[in-house]
Amino acid sequence: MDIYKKHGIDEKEKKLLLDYMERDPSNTEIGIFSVMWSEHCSYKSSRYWLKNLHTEGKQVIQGPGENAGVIDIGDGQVVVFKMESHNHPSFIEPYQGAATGVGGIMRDIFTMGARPIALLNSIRFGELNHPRTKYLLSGVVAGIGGYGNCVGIPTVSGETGFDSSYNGNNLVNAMCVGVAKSDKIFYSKASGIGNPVVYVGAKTGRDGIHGATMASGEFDEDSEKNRPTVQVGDPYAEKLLLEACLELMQKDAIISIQDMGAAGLTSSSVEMADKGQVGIELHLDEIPIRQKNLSAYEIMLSESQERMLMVLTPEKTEVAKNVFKKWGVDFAIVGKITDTKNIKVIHQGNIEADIPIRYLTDNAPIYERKTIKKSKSVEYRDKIFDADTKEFILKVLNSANICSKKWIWEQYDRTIMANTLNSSGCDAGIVRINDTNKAISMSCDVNPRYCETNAKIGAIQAVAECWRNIISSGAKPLAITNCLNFGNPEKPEIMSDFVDTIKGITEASIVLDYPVVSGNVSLYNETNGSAIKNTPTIGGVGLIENIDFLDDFGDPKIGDEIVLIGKIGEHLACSTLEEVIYGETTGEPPAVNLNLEKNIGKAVLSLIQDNMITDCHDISDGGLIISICEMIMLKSKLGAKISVSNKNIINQLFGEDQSRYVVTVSQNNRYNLFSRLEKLEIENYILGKVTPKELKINNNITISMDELTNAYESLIPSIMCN
Amino acid sequence: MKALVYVRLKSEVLDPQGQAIESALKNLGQKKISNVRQGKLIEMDINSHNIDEVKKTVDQVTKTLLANTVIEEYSIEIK
Amino acid sequence: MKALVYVRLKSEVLDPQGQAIESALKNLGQKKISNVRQGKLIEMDINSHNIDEVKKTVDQVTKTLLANTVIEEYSIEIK
Amino acid sequence: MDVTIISFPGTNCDVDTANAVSRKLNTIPKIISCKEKEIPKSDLIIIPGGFSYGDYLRSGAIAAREPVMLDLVNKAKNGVYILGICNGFQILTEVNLLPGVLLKNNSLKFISKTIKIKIIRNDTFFTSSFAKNETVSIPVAHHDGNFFIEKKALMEIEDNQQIAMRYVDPINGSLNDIAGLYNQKFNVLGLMPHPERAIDIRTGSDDGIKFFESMLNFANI
Ligand SMILES: Nc1ncnc2c1ncn2[C@@H]1O[C@H](COP(=O)(O)OP(=O)(O)O)[C@@H](O)[C@H]1O
Ligand SMILES: [Mg+2]
Repeated sequence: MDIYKKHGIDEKEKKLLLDYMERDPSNTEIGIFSVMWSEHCSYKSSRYWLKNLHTEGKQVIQGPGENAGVIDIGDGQVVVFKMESHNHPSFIEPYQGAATGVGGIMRDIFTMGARPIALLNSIRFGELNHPRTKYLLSGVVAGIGGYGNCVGIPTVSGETGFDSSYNGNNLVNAMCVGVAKSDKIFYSKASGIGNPVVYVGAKTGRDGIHGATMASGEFDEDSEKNRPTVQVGDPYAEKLLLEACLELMQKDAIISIQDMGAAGLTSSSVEMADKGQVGIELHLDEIPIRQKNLSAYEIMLSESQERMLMVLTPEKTEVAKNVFKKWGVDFAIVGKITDTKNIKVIHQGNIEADIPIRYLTDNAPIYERKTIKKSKSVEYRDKIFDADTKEFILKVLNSANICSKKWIWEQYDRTIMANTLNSSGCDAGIVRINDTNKAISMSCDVNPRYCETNAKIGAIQAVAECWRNIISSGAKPLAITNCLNFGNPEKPEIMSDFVDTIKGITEASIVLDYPVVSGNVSLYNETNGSAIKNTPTIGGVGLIENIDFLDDFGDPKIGDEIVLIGKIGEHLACSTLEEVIYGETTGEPPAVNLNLEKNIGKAVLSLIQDNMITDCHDISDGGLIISICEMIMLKSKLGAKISVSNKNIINQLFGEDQSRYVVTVSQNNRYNLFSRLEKLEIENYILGKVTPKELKINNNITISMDELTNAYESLIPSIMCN
Repeated sequence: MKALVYVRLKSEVLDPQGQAIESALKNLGQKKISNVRQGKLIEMDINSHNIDEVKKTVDQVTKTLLANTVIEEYSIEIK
Repeated sequence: MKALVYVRLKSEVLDPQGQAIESALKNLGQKKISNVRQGKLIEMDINSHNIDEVKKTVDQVTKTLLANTVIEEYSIEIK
Repeated sequence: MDVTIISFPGTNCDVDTANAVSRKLNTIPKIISCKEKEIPKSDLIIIPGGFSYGDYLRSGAIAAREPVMLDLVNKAKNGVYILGICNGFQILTEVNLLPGVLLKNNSLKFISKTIKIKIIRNDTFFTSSFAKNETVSIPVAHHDGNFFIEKKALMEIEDNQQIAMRYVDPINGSLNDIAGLYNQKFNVLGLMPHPERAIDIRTGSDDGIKFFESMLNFANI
């Protein structure tokens, strides 16, 4: 096969490359072009659209374009966060694929000078009873835990989904959140002609060569051949690298720093030089290597983990060297910054590559791919009757997407750092900032069922749900990151959904003042031509300025009143109930009225922070009744007695209408609550009371605590522990 | 019969455990030891006297369960 | 020279990994396999041509680091 | 009280432990590296949790061979109080200051959970503030917490009443539900639960404070 084709460079791109170079490129140069022009690094299908995202706001210090986004949380502190996918590697080698995904995103955070304080993840698998799911789920979860637990960062929240569209392509999206001082943020922009370029971290081996091109190509039967391209993670090395980097960052030695992620040394050096509009010269003989006889090609393309590239002030190189020596981490001066605006690679006396950097970045191919709208979803068919309300509740609680994920999160260290304020499966993870009374709240959300049916509504809903989860935890939502997981963008229907997704995220983040500060795109999630459901995962971060109110929140008491904030449920189209009972959905997902979302959210946040309510949970997948079960029965181990009108009871209990919360209020505060809601003109309904045990609906449906708990808790262990 | 399955990381693959052991040995003053790699040794009894059948079985279970050939290689010994 | 160190749990020590493999094999329909035990295999190069010295060194590092003789037993092969 | 915390490459609970000591023992602990040959004069030495050397080979194994260990063993003989938490417990067994070993959890999975622990004796340096057989809630977070020891030795440690605490419900396969263990002289304690993560009710439990109170009481007499 033609060497260009082998590198994923098509005819048109080959012609462009040759036009640029005006000579025959060396193999190393072809390798460099291939990874820099890959979907993974160049974002060639998505870049054109990504620039439309809403990325600004008072709170934003750094939007997309750096290793991670940075937002202001006052008092000279910032939060740094990003989400990234590691889908393909996790399918091939679930443990190592997921582990290195966590390692990679963590490096993006501490590269910027932030100490990681929390990890989250959004993972999706095929059907729970698909033969491969058990293997993939147990490997991925062990890998996520294995890495994060060892480095010592708590994994505080996440989401897990199952759907047949992931049978051949599971998703692993990992998010990391860190905290830094606002005057100690580090960027990747290189500067200072002649300044030393320094390599730190693990030695380079033949790992994952072509990992970036693999992540950009879809799977087929032949993908077995790609197998050795998976890397093994070394969380122990990461921990040492983390501590060494953070220590050096206190010493005014670093001009710029960049982790080596996808496409390793190539993309890190090119990106640093490109941002600074300078050139870079690399002497590969100086690179610490793990195996003998690595070629220039291999060194440039290796994706060995736990490595970083830095530009240092020359006077401080000795200081830096000593810091890394102390931590037992390799340190090598491997090149210098030049004024050529080229990347020049020298190995064993030969010039292996010499390429103008702009050909690899600004002038890389960019496509405005064709879009064709998918045909509309089938019309909603109302077919669910209320005869079996109790059975429906138990079935939904016992379904893969709703059931308890405790089997998963108990494998993640959630309490390390001793600042996790809610450690068991809540809407959002809350982590206190050490030595302060502030806390950060975080959540990951998306509903692929909605997104596949209507990409724009689904994207808006994902942002809104992520906002709601942050609100329910008592925090003010500040900004989001995202991971856009899609199929093949060369298919116009998929590209059209991608474009609509960007529109939806943008619309929602403008209205909610919830800007996008970082993110990642993962395309070609397809096997044998069959694509995953659109999965634009949204990761949100919010701030609690003073955690004192939390002491009296999250703990409903017997006798408290249960109140629905928002409208009465109606919308059963595209719902969980429909999917669980009929195995298919019809109609359109529920639309979000963003202004209403914002007003209700702000009102609920003030109720929580003023201690007017005793607990709060958003209403999403599964509708009102599932929220009540989750909040009162399954979390607080209490009962509830509610009544709803007998007309359309199923719609009221299971409808997935948006912008709604369930809250509990003590008898003392009920008057204040209702008068405040009235003043704000926010719709609300009293549903019933918190009771000692069992769920009672309208006096004719009773479900015992055991039945509920068993339905909720048993599904995943029954599959995984057998 | 008894089968021994040796599972090793492929030589190109990073072996963090081997590395850690090697540097611990260096710290203990063993300067002559290098290239430390850690693998697995899985032993089992198989209720059969047909050596070909046993070989086939063990090879198959190794491929499907004991080793991930993405990063590992293996060898089998029958006793 | 090359040394191979085999580290096994003593037979009276419970081996949950071996058990887990065994039950996974049963689930895969392998009913003839029993007594699965998982051990470690540590390989290393030793820069020396004196086999006695090598044996002594490997034995010593195994006793002091590679095996925990409270629960494990080991054997050594020099190549 | 002089407290020293020993940190190994890969230790990740040293800062949490130091925070707990300074907040609840009212003393700023020294954190020293395992590469030091000598431990400064201390009333209490803590080996914190984490993944020293990545837990590679066996948890605690590589750490137990560090230079600092000679002095630690010496100080233990001389009656200095030594507390090993989680990975610290594993290290103390590897260096033979405590009997037995901590094998992989019988589930073969990492387990992170706040669980009930029963404090068996309340007459030691580490536990005097507890009631006898008091049940407390403390987080555990470990992969290798499955305590194992030969039958005869198990009987011995039971007879000597060296068991410091037990899990109320079995979680990892530990023999006799052992969650914490003393040496024969009761100046060395290893425990799997993390008291340093249980000093603030806002993070789920403050039952760990009693450990620190106990030590403080003892130091004051
Ligand atoms: N969907 C997205 N939304 C916003 N920003 C994005 C998105 N995808 C990528 N980015 C931004 O593009 C840049 C490159 O991303 P990526 O290639 O994932 O970084 P890395 O080199 O760390 O792997 C980052 O600044 C990232 O935040
Ligand atoms: Mg990066």
